[in-house]
Amino acid sequence: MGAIEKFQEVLATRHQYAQDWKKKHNGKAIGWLCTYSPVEIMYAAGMLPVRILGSHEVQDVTDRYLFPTVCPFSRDALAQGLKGRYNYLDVLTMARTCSHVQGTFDNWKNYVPISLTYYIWMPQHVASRRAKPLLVQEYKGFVQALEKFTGKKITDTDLDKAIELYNTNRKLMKQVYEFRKKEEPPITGAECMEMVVASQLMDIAEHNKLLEQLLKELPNRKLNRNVGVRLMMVGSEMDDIVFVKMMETLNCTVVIDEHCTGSRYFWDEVKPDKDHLAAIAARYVDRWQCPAVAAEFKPRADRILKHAKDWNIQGVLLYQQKFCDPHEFDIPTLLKMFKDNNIATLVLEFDVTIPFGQFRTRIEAFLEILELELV
Amino acid sequence: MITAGIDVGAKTIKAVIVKDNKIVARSMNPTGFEPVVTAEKTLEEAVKQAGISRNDIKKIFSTGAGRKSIPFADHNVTEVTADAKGMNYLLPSVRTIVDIGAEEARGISSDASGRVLDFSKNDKCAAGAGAFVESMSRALELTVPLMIEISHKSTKEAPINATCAVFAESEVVSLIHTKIDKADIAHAVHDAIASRVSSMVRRIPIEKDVALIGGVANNTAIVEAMKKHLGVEIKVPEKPDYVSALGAALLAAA
Amino acid sequence: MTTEFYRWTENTWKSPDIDWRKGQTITCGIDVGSVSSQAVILVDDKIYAFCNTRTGSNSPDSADKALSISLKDTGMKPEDIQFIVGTGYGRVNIPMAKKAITEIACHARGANYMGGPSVKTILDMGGQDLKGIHCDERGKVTQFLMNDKCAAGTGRGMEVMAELLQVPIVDVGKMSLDVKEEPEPVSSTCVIFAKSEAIGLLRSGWTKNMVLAAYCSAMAHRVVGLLERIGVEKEFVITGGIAKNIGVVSRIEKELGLKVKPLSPDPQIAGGLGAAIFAKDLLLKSRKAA
Amino acid sequence: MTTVTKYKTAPLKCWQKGKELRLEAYRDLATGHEQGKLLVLGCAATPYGMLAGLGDFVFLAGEPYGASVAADPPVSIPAMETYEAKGYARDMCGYMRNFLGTMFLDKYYFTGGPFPKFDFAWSVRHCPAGHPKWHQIVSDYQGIPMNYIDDETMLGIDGDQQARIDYVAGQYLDSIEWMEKITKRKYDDEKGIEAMRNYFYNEALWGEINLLNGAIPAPLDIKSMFALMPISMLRRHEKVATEFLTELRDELKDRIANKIAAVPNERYRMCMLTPPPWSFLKVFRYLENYGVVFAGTYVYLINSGEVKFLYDKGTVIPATAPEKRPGWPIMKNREDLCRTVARWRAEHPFQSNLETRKKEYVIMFKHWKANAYLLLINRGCVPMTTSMYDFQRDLNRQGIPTSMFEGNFADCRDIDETGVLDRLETFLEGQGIQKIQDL
Repeated sequence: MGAIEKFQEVLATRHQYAQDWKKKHNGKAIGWLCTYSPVEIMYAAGMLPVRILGSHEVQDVTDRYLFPTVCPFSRDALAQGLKGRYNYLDVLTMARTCSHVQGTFDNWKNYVPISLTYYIWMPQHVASRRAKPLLVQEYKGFVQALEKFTGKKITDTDLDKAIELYNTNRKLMKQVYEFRKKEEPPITGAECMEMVVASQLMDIAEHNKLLEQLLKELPNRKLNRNVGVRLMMVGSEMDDIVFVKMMETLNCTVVIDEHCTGSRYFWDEVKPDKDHLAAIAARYVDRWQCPAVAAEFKPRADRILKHAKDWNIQGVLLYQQKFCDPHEFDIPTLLKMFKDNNIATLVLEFDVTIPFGQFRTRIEAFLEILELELV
Repeated sequence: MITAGIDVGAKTIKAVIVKDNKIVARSMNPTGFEPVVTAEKTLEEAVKQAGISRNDIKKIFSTGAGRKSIPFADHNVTEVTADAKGMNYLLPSVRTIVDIGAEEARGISSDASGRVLDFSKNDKCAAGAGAFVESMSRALELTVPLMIEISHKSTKEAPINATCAVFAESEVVSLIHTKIDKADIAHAVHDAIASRVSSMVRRIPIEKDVALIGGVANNTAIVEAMKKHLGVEIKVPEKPDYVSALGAALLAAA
Repeated sequence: MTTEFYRWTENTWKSPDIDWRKGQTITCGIDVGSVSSQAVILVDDKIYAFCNTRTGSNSPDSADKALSISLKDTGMKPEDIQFIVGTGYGRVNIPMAKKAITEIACHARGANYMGGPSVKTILDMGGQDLKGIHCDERGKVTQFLMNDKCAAGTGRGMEVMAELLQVPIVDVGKMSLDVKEEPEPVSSTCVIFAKSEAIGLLRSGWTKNMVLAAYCSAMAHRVVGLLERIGVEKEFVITGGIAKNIGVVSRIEKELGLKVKPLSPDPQIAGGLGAAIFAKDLLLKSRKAA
Repeated sequence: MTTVTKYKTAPLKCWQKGKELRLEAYRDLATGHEQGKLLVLGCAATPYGMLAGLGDFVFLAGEPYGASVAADPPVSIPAMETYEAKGYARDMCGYMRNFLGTMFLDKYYFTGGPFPKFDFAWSVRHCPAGHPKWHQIVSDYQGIPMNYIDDETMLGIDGDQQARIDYVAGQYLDSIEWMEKITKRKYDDEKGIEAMRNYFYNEALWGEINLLNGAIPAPLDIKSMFALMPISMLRRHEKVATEFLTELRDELKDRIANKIAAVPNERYRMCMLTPPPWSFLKVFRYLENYGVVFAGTYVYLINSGEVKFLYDKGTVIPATAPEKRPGWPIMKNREDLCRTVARWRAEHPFQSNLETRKKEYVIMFKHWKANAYLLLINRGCVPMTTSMYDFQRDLNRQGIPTSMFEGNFADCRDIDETGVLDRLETFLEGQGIQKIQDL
């Protein structure tokens, strides 16, 4: 079975995968809600870190917990908990970020059975020199809580191993992204998204093996499809793979992305340091920031523009989860930046489920702007 | 003692006359543009039906959206209070009432005596109300009864993601354009409403028995869908559209 | 039998002075929208015939209907048409079309043909969509914005009003301007709520004209809101059914402080016309290739 | 038929003076520069007294300004539409949209004149993503420097509390250096400490004033409370605020002693958790027809006010200034100042976590002798609404009736007024409360 097929299989059977992992390793699973949660520490604790995501189905169970203008992702994620689909989780954690997903965490804590919840008080003033020392302290508390829960000490060797594995994972995924620079990328945007989402659900060691296999496959992988317009996807949380697949049937290919089930999640590596927690803290304070954390627009904008140029894109799909105010803050700035650089943009707003007909029309019209030449 | 209740709704006006705790007459007319005239007419019809004279009526209570516009009413009560009272008379075992009118839906939780404990309503959105069915039936080019009928024959799930009635209408149109079976679309429409309504009703504690009232309660497809979404049996009293008027009449007797 | 007030008059037109048999290129654009469908036949680069009819609940039939009406007593048969492009909601379901192009590109191209190269901003007010479109002097789209979430301020909403007030939709605009003073716009353009709001106003003694005025200005205001998000560049045209509603158009002009450039022969065929022009481009391209 | 007790009532003596003080603060912003004062933009939770170390200044908190604009739809609507035309989303902070709208229009609400150009923006990040990003937009637009403190320490949540206080104190210390750099002024520790002493003292005074409304009949109606609150929100570092708030407190005590009511036919008491929809204050007048009086709203008890909750006793008392608290140092230099501010913030009810907050809501309900809570699902503020349903369930579980409606505290277009009034009528009917005239 090809690596990508394996990723797809894990995505389709994610809950089964986690439960099998628990049996096989006689271990515990820890669910995390935001990409600022330090997966390295969870893994070092001998647990399977599982990112909690939605299922993109119409649901009517969250309205009594989350008010109407909470972002659909936070809503969909909570729905999974309320429906008992994550009952196998032993621990729930989240690093402090936005109020929307905070609502998911708080309600999960109160209304979904779970053995332990731990809230990591991520400092939000990441530009301040005071942030790192504090985050180290916060991590110490997290480590103690996990040690107490598992009854197993988290040693430096454990942390070394975890950091090593996650850094490898990041390196390998970046190598895969390199292939997307080719004129005919051997991997589609949807497949890449499947790869990254899988990395948030799987045992990272296993995911690394699959990445090595994928990197062997890619050089002679042929997709009998028309590349069409080279697109970049920029925005908030986004794991609606069905949508990306639909989009890529319309004569375009997503060749690079900037969102939290893509590059923004994994791009930065941990710089090893004898103080392991300090090294991890540095990674999350200096990482590619989500607008929910960093107040400043520019650093993110600059990194996005560099990617856009390096991957030689023709257009940008700029999207947000409906009601995601942190991203709504950045969008006007980003729009201006792309305009100043003559990069066409299409803005879309995502909900738990989306009206395919209308989105299809918007995307086709957008692609026509880029490709339809008049005689 | 004889009392009357008048429910002035967005679409129809209903009157119920109660004599010594027994229903003796019911009548209904489309609201039209002159609710007062229609209310007068509707009450007169009920009076005839009951074989009494207007002066025999000791008290008249009005309810419904236009409850305050009825000059000959002695007093007015909100639909929520009236629903709870009327329901308690018809089916005393009911603790949760779902009332779906033309433009408004409510969830009401009441005690054994028919007193309101808590309620929720849909905010500024007709998606979870009767009007939704009608605009969809137009998009489907079917009469409402036919739409209900075929909806029961549906075999496949069809997605209607939009919550706004008109927006959903365009989804229905594009579903039609993508050749999805009308039966499945009709089913999806009812499912969409039920999903909206149960979402709203879940804001109050849902205790058995649960009853569905209001004009839409005559729509068997919605009753089915509501069962599915709330996961409970749903009772529908006979003449579900008269419950508010009945409650008002009973309150007038109290 | 109740009269359906929302029904606007379906129309068809034929050029008296073109002999299509002499044409080098005979192409056609079919626009199957959510409410109306148009077929436009282009002979060389002149409009030869078009029709404007109501969309049924199935695209292929609506497309057939539009095409056959426009071909009626021209002697032209579908197979005489050398290239057909489909557009609009139903574009993916038009069997006889060789290619589908979105209504956004087609409206811009059609507006450019009717309004000339100076047209830079197009407002398409269709059955369920509102589109603000920017294009260059060749009618190529450079940017567009669409309403989502709700169909407020679209043709469909206007139909509901006409039906509610029992006013033939073609008279709505005229009547809405026949008021002593401009009333406050209705607070909600959402069709369902505007409807109950309108009923309330009528009950409180407003005349039909005043209600229509209030609704038209609310609609104009919403549309201008959309336009301001993408900016209005001269010259500015309106396509789609509502373009024929003087009540809305004049209020949009007032809010923007800008005159709308009229489109002839018919602003409602812009999509179909644009499709027919694209069809011609594609036909010539394929001939070159051959 | 219910009989309605009639209390005597009288207008507030210090009302005019209060109104003056409030407008003065806003007007100073227009003339501040001519008076050689620094103009600083911040938010309601900024410990702006610290700015005094730089010399005279005028401080604007974006929230009360946004609220003032929002309360005036003819100004608010065009402002918000201008903001939306710039591509900003309609579902973001309602206060911010009104603020930015008038900034883009260059129309300062209180004078109609040009919008003030600030020297810098300095705020705390008590609203996730919100205020620093809001100020980032202003900073880009006006070309002014900005800085902020992440002070949302939420004591009681997992982790090392002391480290968080160090983190916050450290940021304050850094930002003083930063201010010296950007203003090229020397920071006078003494002045900063003095102003913060006033700040703490007045904040406690405002808290005490809120608590006085626990008396039956309530001496102060909520609309007056809202109107006077900006004095404490914008000027609590000044002695004039001390004078006024003392006068107000004493007058209220006097009203209580003489049973002078804010609402003469008071017979049903309610309280709120959040600000009201500012364009819809008439809802309170409407409810007075039912004999409903609002004793207060939790948010202004702990925002621009401070009180001390005795959780074990289930009671609440006025707060004492930090330096008077056992074990707290007397502030001598900027280090002391920053540590005190950080610790004061950390232990302030403003920072209470969810579970503690639930306790506080119940305590206030009892203290205000209320019959029900009015809850607002506020489309204009995510953080204030995130846990609203959870709060509602918790209150109901303890037998506290709640009436909830959806709206927006700063966007009149988001409120269905008739719908809300209908809801309230229905709720009160369920509570056996009818319009007075119907009795």
